[in-house]
Amino acid sequence: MIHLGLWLPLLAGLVLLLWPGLGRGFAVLTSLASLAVSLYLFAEYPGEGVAYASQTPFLLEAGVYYAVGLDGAGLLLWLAVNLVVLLGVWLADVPVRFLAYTLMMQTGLLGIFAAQDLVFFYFFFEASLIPALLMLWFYGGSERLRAIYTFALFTLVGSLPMLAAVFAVRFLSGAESFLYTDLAAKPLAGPAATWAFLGFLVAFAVKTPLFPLHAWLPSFHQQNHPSGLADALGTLYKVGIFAFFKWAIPLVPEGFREWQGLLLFLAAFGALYAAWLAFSAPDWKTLLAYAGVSHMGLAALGLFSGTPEGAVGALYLLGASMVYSSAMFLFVGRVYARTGSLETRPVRGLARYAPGLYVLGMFLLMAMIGLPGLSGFPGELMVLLGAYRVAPWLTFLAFLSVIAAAAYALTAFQRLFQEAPQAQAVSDMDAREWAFAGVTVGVLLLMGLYPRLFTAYLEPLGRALGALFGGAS
Amino acid sequence: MIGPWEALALLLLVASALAVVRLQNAVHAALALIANFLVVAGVYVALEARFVAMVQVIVYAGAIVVLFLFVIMLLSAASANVGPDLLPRLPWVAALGALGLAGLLIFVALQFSPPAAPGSLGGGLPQALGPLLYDPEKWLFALLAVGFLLLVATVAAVVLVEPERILTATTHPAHPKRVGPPDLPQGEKDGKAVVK
Amino acid sequence: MQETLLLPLVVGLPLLGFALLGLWGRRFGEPASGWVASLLVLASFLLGFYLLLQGGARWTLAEWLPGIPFSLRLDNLSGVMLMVVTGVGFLIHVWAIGYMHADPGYSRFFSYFNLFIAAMLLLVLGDSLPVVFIGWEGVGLASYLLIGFWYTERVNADSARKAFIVNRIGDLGFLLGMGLLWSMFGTLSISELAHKVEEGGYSFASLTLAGFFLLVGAIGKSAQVPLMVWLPDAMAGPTPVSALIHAATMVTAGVYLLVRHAFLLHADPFLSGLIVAVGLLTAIYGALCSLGQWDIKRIVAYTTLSQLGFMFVAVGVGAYWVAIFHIVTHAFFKALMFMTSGSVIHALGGEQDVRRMGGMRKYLPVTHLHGLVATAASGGLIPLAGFWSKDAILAYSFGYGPWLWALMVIASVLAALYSIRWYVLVFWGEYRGKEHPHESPAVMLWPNHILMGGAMGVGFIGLPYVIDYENFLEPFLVRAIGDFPHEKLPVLTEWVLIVLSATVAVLALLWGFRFFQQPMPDWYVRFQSAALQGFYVDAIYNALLVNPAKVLAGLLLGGDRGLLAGFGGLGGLVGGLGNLLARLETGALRFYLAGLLVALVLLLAWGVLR
Amino acid sequence: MIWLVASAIMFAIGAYGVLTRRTAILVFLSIELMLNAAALSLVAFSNLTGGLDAQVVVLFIIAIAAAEVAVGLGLIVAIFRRRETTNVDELRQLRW
Repeated sequence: MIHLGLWLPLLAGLVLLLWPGLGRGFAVLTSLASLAVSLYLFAEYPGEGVAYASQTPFLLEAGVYYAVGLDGAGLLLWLAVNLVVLLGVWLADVPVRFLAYTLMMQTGLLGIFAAQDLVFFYFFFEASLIPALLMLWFYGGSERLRAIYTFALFTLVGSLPMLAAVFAVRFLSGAESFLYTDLAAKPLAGPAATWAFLGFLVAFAVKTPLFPLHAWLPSFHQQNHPSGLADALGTLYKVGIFAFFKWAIPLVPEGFREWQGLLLFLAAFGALYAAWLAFSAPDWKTLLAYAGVSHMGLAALGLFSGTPEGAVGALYLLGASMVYSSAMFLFVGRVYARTGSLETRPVRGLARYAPGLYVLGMFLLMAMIGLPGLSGFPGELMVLLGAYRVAPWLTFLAFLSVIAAAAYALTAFQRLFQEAPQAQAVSDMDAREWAFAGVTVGVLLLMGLYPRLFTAYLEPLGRALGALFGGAS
Repeated sequence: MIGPWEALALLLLVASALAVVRLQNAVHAALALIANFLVVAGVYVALEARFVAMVQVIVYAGAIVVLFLFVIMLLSAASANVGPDLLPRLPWVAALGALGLAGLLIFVALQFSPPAAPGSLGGGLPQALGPLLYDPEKWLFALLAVGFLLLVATVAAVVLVEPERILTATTHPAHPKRVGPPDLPQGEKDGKAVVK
Repeated sequence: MQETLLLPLVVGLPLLGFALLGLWGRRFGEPASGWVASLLVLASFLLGFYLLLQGGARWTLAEWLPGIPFSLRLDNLSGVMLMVVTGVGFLIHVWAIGYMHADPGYSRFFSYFNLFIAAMLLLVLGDSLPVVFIGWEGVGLASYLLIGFWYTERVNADSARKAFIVNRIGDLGFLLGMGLLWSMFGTLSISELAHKVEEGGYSFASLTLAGFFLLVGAIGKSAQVPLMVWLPDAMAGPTPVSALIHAATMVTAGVYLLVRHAFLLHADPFLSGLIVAVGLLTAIYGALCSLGQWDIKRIVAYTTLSQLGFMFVAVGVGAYWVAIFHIVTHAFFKALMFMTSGSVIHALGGEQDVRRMGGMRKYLPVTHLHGLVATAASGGLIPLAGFWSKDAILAYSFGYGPWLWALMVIASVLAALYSIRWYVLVFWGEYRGKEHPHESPAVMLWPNHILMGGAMGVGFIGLPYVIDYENFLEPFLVRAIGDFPHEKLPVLTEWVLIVLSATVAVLALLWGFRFFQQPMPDWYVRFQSAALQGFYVDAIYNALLVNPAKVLAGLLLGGDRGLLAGFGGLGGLVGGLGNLLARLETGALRFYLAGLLVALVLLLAWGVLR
Repeated sequence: MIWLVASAIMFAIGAYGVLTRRTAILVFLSIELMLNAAALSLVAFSNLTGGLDAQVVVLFIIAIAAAEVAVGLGLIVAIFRRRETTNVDELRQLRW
């Protein structure tokens, strides 16, 4: 079942590339199927540990296995990815080939969360880049070349040290294979640990994105297709938190301890910095890009605190932000379809014409700035509780961003929807958008009001991480 | 240990070599090269390499340098230093480098200690070289390869000098006859580009 | 106290109203959606009252977040608040049915209104700090939505945004307080915290800090100095909003939060002193500002500020039940005052400037009666509700220190003055406007009748002990807050204080009644122009904080692009090196050969000389 | 031994020629000189050690030199036809 869930999107993507005539309906159907699979896996999950594990030797001599399986975090993120892809495929007005790339990238993302072998993780981590680059290349804006360079360079420059680290954790620690279980059994120690962690750090910080390696993100989002689908996938691709949590920290705990202070500071500072800066963002995509950096800064703060609450909060915030940020990107894509521009400055006053859109935007925005009761809050709270125990001052610094978040989000929102309309009348949501809105708002509320549904599965993971660091409850 | 003949040969060698690189008239330089080669051939004889000496005279002095002379005449390039000199300070570098190189090589050469009892060379006669040259265990395949190389070189020389004629001669008669500049691909000439 | 699912239902009913009206409000239309909303609040009130009679209730969802339950608790303290919120809330809902008549956003308004009630109930009933926080930010959201209800006007949208952002500063305090308490005690359940604080075994300084963080939160929500700037602007919302949210309920949430956490505060002289200082400053600042306003709603808004300051002082001096008492009386008379203003605005077709009012006692006799009672209660006329709660605060202040009592008397004199100023400007003199005033419909008058009754009579639930009439409220609340004993003032002192404060109030009211009917003297005009601007606090904040922050945001954006350019610079370094090396590629054959020769010599030399 | 020295001197003179001559033909001529110097050293070694293999190699050198001259001169002629010059300083299109 897990193999089906993992490879089905890729297969569907290839089919769609070969027979574009199948169209959007086909893509939606396969996404639905993927989501159904992941829901099934979620329902059947035993509650703890890696489930649905399966491993086959791939390069036995080198100790590489095709090994997949899902733990609580993987499941949560699988759900998020499948949901967002479904929403995106359903909503975004893009060519069929774009949809095919989307589906192909979906497999890469799912693979990142399911891989139980470090080499395969690396494979999926890098493979997801290809569709992302293709989307930017074929459907990007007029200055996409620069964005592509920046994106590819940041990613690839990050990847090479990571590859070195991948080999280091296997061969310098004397582990039997690249399997997670083998590697985690023998954490790397000594000076090598510092450097190996640095290798992971560079790659994962780019993908978190962690200040100051977030610099590729704004141009990436600005130049991507205005439908927001590529941006949504880019948001899903921000797997740094997960990668730190699943691989870097357990495999090289000693190296992590070396870097912890710096990482906490970068995370906290980045959270505030990006939120502050988002206030003067010239367009919505830039704004959302910085907002994402800010949220990931908070999540990173929680994770790097090394406390169980912090880790649970970070993962939850990651999953939640995948949904709300992606939905937000798709949402502004719909705004773009109506107004033809995404600049924040001119006052548009759309609320009068499109009250439905206004309400949806309000929900998304409030989830984004962490309003309690919506999906952003539980994660932020847990992050706060965890981080405060370790670094109260940095927590204070980071959480100043909740004020800044209110400022940037509401200011931009006011210009877009409120005040006297200065733009032409636009239509309100159509049936397709209503369906999107219904599902999105439902998920936001569910994640906000009953987080237990997911945190129950994250808790054991958080405790395990806490135990790694001397286990304060 | 240096006899008079040897001293003379050495003197001639160096003088003719210098003449090769310094004479302003290219024809004179080529002639100096012939002289140099002939002296070398003489040295070969003295060093018990008679077959090689003979080949040196026939092929090198006789054929190759004559070819040079022929080309010099063909291109009317007798005067040596025509056209711009972009690197006026290079001769100094070259002189210093050459001096250094010579010094080092001589230094190395003088450190060479020959074996006490050298084997017999058989006077370097074909009888001695033949078995080596045609021995499949030794040089036979190299010989064949060099033969092939010569063949290719001949073809290459012809193609380089007369590319168009070769093309015309080897094109199958069924194709339309080539006209126009040779470096345009066929399709473009016959196709739309010409219509315009 | 029983576990019961009825308790979440108390919160759920208004929430249901929010969902119903939000989704299908237009189908309900007017006035059905107004009545649906009102009746749901009434149902909530009745259900809450029933549960309170049962002796309270609780409801817990054990594992909501890891280690954090989702728990609600209805005890006497939250019960009183529940009664106020739903009771007064219901009346204001009904009143709004008339006031919002023919507004294009009629059903949207009631949907937001119900959302507010639900969030406020969650805030009041929550027994776990995150749950309280849900309500805490929920009321902030509702307030944001309602202030910006007529969002097509830029001013309204700006005010709403300002309110939300300033509130967020307080929320940050709340959040950090949760972080600190969690790191100290490992729990965020309020009842558990109370036990753990009693047990001891923690650093006292940390506890002070935790209290301080919560205080910051309370200051933000209750618009105390220095975060008071949002409340006057919040008057941009429709008048029912001002009455319900920005007078009767939401702004008192900060006070409620502090009272709820009395166990953190009562033993800490630093925090108590701070709270007293904040409250006193706010009481006087609000009163002075109110005396300079011309907009009828801003006048009342500043009076609210001042009254909230009184409540903070009560908390600071340790008179927790008195603070709640004042919340109750204030809810009645301030809601009445706002709705009277609203009725006047309604009668004048939206006019809000008191300079174009006056003489309303002839045109709107019933509303005039309401206004008179509201003024008297607010001004502290014995024996109306406002007098008893304010007198209790004064008495406790005397226990804290006679100097505080003296300052509070000044504040209450100012309170009497601003109340009478409002009354005089609106109802006396000659009518200065052009609209033809008309009395409000019954649906707006009846809620005011009831509130008027409350403003007159509700004071009798908490009479001072020297009066031989049972004080119902104090023992009732102390059961929930915890008993923090005070020395009771001697009977004689108490009587003297009562008489003094009653006399002072009457004198101030009388003097003000005459003073504000005459033309203003020069010194008052000068004072007024400063007070009108709120003593320039907004301008100072803008110059010192807001604008630099905005400019910095722009600079940071430029800096961030520079960051990318910096990374580009790293790439450029490589490129530059490449360019430098590429210049070696001259294409000149002899140049290359010279290199070859030099290299050959060097290599040979290295080999030979090694 | 003396012939090794002679070979070294000739090789250096040839190198000097390669660098100083600007006409392609004369550069080529100097290269021939260097080749010859190398051949001379081989023959000298053969004499010193008494092995015939070195002489065989000299034969190959001569043969290959012939091939090289054929192609090289062909190139020079072709270049001259197109560019009207054989000055190596003017022929510098192979650059960045």
